[in-house]
Amino acid sequence: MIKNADQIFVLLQHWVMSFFPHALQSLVGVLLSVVSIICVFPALFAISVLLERKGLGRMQNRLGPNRVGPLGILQPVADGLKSLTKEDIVPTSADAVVHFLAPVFLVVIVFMGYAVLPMGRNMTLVNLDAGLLFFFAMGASTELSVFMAGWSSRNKYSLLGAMRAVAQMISYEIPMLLASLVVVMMTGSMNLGRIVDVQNQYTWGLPHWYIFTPWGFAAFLLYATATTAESNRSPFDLPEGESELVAGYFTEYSGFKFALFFLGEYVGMLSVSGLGATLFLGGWSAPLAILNWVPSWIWFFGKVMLSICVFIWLRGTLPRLRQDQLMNFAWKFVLPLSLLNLIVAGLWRFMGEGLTRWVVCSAILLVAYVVMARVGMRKERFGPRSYRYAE
Amino acid sequence: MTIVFYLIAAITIAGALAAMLLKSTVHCALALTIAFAGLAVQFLELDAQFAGFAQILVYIGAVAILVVFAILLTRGSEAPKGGVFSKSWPAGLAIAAMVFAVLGWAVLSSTSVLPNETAKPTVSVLEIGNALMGRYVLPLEIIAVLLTSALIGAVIVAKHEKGSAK
Amino acid sequence: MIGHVTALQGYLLLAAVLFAIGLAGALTRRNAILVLIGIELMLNAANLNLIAFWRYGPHPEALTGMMFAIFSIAVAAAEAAVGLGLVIHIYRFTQTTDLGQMNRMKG
Amino acid sequence: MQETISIAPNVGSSAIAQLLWLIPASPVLASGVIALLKQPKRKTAATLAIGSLGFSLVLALVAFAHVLSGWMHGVSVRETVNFTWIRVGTTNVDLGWVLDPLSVVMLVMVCFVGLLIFIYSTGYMSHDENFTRFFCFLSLFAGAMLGVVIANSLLLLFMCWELVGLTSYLLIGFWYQKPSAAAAAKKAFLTTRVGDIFFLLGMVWLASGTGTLLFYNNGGGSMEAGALATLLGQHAAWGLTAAGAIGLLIFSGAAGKSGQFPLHVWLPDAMEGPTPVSALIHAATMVAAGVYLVARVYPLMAAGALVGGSTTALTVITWVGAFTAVFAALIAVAQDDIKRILAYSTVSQLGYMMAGLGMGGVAVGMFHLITHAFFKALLFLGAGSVIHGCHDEQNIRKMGGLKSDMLVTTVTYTCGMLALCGVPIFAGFWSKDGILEAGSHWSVSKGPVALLIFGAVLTAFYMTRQVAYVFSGHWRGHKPAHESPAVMTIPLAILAAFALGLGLFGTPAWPWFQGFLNGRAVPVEFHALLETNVLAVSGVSIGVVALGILLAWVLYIGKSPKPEQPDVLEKAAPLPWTWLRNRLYVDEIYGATFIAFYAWWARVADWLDRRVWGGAVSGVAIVFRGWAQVNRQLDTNVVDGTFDKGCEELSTGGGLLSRMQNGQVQGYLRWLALAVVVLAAILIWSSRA
Repeated sequence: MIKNADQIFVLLQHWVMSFFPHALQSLVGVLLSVVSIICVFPALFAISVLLERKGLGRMQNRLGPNRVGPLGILQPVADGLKSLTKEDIVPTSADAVVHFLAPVFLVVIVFMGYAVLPMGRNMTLVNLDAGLLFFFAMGASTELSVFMAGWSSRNKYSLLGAMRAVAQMISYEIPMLLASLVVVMMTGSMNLGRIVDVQNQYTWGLPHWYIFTPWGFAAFLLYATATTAESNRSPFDLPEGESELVAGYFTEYSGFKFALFFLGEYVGMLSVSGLGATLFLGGWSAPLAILNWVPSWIWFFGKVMLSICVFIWLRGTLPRLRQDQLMNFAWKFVLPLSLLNLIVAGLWRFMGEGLTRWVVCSAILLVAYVVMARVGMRKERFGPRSYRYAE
Repeated sequence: MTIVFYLIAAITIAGALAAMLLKSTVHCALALTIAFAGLAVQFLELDAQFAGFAQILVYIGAVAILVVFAILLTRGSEAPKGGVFSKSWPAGLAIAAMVFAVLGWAVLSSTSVLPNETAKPTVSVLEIGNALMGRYVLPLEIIAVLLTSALIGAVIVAKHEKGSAK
Repeated sequence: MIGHVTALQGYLLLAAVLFAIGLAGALTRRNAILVLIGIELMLNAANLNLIAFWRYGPHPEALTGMMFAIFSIAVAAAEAAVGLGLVIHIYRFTQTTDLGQMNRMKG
Repeated sequence: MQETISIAPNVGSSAIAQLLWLIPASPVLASGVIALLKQPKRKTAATLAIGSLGFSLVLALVAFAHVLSGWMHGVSVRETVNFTWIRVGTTNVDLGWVLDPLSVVMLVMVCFVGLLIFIYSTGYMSHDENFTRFFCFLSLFAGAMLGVVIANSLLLLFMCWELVGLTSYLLIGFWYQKPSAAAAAKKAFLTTRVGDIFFLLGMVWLASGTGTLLFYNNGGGSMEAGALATLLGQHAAWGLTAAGAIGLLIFSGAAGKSGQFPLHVWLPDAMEGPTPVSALIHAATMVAAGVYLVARVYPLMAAGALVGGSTTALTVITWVGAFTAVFAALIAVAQDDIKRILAYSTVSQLGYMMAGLGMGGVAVGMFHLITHAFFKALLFLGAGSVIHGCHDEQNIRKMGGLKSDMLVTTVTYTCGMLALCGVPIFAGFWSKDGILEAGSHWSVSKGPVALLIFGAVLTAFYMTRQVAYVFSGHWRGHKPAHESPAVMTIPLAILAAFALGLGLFGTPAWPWFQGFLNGRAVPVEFHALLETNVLAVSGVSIGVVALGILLAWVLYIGKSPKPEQPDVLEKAAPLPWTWLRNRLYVDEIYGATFIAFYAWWARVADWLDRRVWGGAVSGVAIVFRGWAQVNRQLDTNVVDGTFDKGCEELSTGGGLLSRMQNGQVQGYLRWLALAVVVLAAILIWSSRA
């Protein structure tokens, strides 16, 4: 019974495929899963938007949207309708083709990222051998669409915003890769399904999630910071800094294209947190051995919503970083730590079982963290402000 | 010759031609990314997954962005004063045509030599890892050194001198 | 004519076309960056050749073609970075990226 | 390459043999030292010369004693000391000296006579200003002559032979201020040179034939049996064997030096030199060298002769000798100059010696040579003191009646004259008798003996004529003569004694000299004198001499006719007298033939040289100048022209190329692509199936 609940979607898929001639069956199967992804994740998008506005409100001692539907639950539907009906203004001097293509390109690329994520037990759309590499390839392409958006609107602010966003995304891409690389190194394969299977073992009832290892925990933290920056969220949301750059690279967008950008951003956030879950939180594996009866996909979506809440929480609490602080933080703190983490993972691998490697690795990481924080960051904090005027 | 190959080939060639012929340099850069993407798909067609994803990651992710940055930094995006093409473009074109003719001739005339169809090789990332760390460890180290030096070199070349005007 | 061509020859021809286009661009465009783009295209054509020969070659398991392609991608990236850095530097001095004017190195 | 002289003394050569080389060396050394002296150093020069020759005489006597003692013990001593002079390629040129009866006799004779003449010439040359130079040449001559005597190698002999020739030239031409003396010296030197050429040919032939020039070399020498056998094997021209031919060639060298028939012309003219020179060179020693040479080479000539028989070489020598004897004697009869008569007499006596050698062998010839040396030296020195006395008057028709003023000279001179004519008991008689006796036994023909007998008559006749002119009658000169000082008369006396006593050593009764030379023991047997043949020959010779003296006595003694009056014989036979007076026109004949030919040939050579060679050379010069001209033309416009044009082409080409480097990157790329295309096309095209 439990097994059926777990494999409910797979069975559904096979049931539908059975109606079609053999030749088409594989095609139909793939189409079905694609359609399901395209439906599920925008729904999650709506929920997370709502959650964010309600959460932020709560954090700021205010109610948040409660006019539409009971407790404001239908607010996302209202937003969606609004963006659809709003007039789509394209600046005359803008480069029409590129202007139109930018959001489309962004959304397509982001959705393609989901092909490799294992949503549940054997519920991955395409079980690629180099799945992680595919995911990062897609991640890398999003910067280009951001640039296209910023440049095509021929608006100085949007261009500046785009430049900043691209620079930020490139800078944090490397730490993200290196953090995930640690996991690949330990499991020995880039196949996400394989990574989840390795984590899906239990000793004394506790799962083998990578987050419970020193290098895993450090990698998860680095991954978290990198991904928040990667999706221009919260402390790193300089490109959309309303106060200076109006709305960053999508200022000249309005109507549905603006909604698309919004959708792209949130779906990107979801996919990134989904990857984080698979790499460090054991994907669809249950937190405790005894909870195994619960269907796997529930665990996956639960972990995703949990990380979304963390994103929202971060947005509510942390102040926005300055551009140079942001870059220094990336190149002089996160990157070295992730490199060190690689070495520590190597050490962990070749030191035999037992407590010693726990102590040694965690000691190294803690010492490095303290030293880097104290030494690296001090002179950055309160230096005199230096102004450079635009020519 | 599968239909997919023709389709993708057409897209890649279109992208490449656009990259070379468009007036606006940024459009050229974007067309270039299309050509890169087409190539990546061709790699996947040839069952070289790792190479395909690497192509996307490196070229579309990094090189395209780099090109675009270079264009913006050198104000290439504004309309260029003189003509887009150099004065002696027919000569260049003729030579390119000749090169293509020679290459085409070589390919077509060597039907006997080339190997025939072979089974689809299944390549796992593990094998690639072993190969990289085993047989090709020296090239890997050299590439590492090369990339670092290129990195440092590019930075030195492109950074503002401290006192210089702009 | 295309009909009886083998799969490998198809890819080789495609690579030849791309190479020719890249070369044409490199030879005719005035803007230095576009010349670099042409060169990138030519390098990619070469990569395609490598992978094609690897795929249809006698020993695919030896991975030589693929390795070569990967290494050449890395090298091309480094080359692009340095090339563009140079162009930016030249621009800073001569305020132009037009190749016609960059002839101070003439003999 | 440092030349090493390795002395290879024969086993058992005695001490004196080792030191034999000192005999010629000391006079030569003396002449060297004298040459360095200044002219006024007369006394030292004289003492040095006489001292060195004295020392040589002592050594010669020791050597003589050594050989004599050897001979007494029945051993014919022959000790040779040979050494390698130089090494030419692989062949060694050996020299060496020999000590045997022949050489030791000559050594003693030359040293003794030389010494006497040296002493005599100190007096004779006392008032001459080139005194030291004279003595330097004299001792050099003595050294060379001694070298000839002891030489064991034909080459060493030839070297000393040439040195003797040189010194004779120097001494004849001693008073070089007189043109006639200089001409006479030159004539002497040249005619002996003609002889020497044949001598050289013979020597070279001998060397190539036998491989060595040493006479005696423990069996290996050229005069020993082995070499002679090889030479006999080879046949030369006109039926002569190689040995015979070589012998004749060497004889012609000797003929040149000893004044035999064709080459005798220089000897009478050589009287231009001072009298001691004539005495030493043209009486005793140098002329004797030729005879000694023939004696030394006698085995070569006699090779192949049957017992008692004769080879063609010996017959030739005999005939030449005999003819010269008569020929010279005839001319001597018609001469007026005291020294010229003696000169011709020497030529005639040398003819006798050659004939003696030819017919009788070495001993006969040598005995006559030794005796002749003494009395001819005596005669010349006597003539010298006469000339000295008569204040350098040489024409006998202007002298006369000197027996009252120069008693010692007269007595010694008549002794010499009697010895020369062959009056019994005197030396001349025994030696000449030996020759005639040998001649009578001569198997080939009786002709030479007849000639020699007729010659003996003539000799006796002209000698008594001379004595009559000089000593009998009354003094026809314008200043009264005076006797020569003691230093000149003493050597005369000594020589006179020898002229008397020397004959005894060779008489048929006790032929010691012949035995000594041939290495035979000689018992004393008086009955030998009485042998029919010997008796007959001595009887004939006594008769002949008496006939000659009687004739001359009758014609000339006491008459001392006026100088301008024609000679008695001239009145009797004017035509032959003028022939004989003019020396049978031999000089004129030579003048007409050789000298004329030589002058003509000189003109031809000159013409050839100027026209033919000169023309060729100037022709070549012209050709070269023309070639140089062509070269210059070629160089200026062809070579330079092309070179300059070539440079222009190059620079224009360079210009083209540099235009290609115009800094346009795409230009380079275009060329690059083009090159790639071309290369690829070639590659594909060439490698198509």
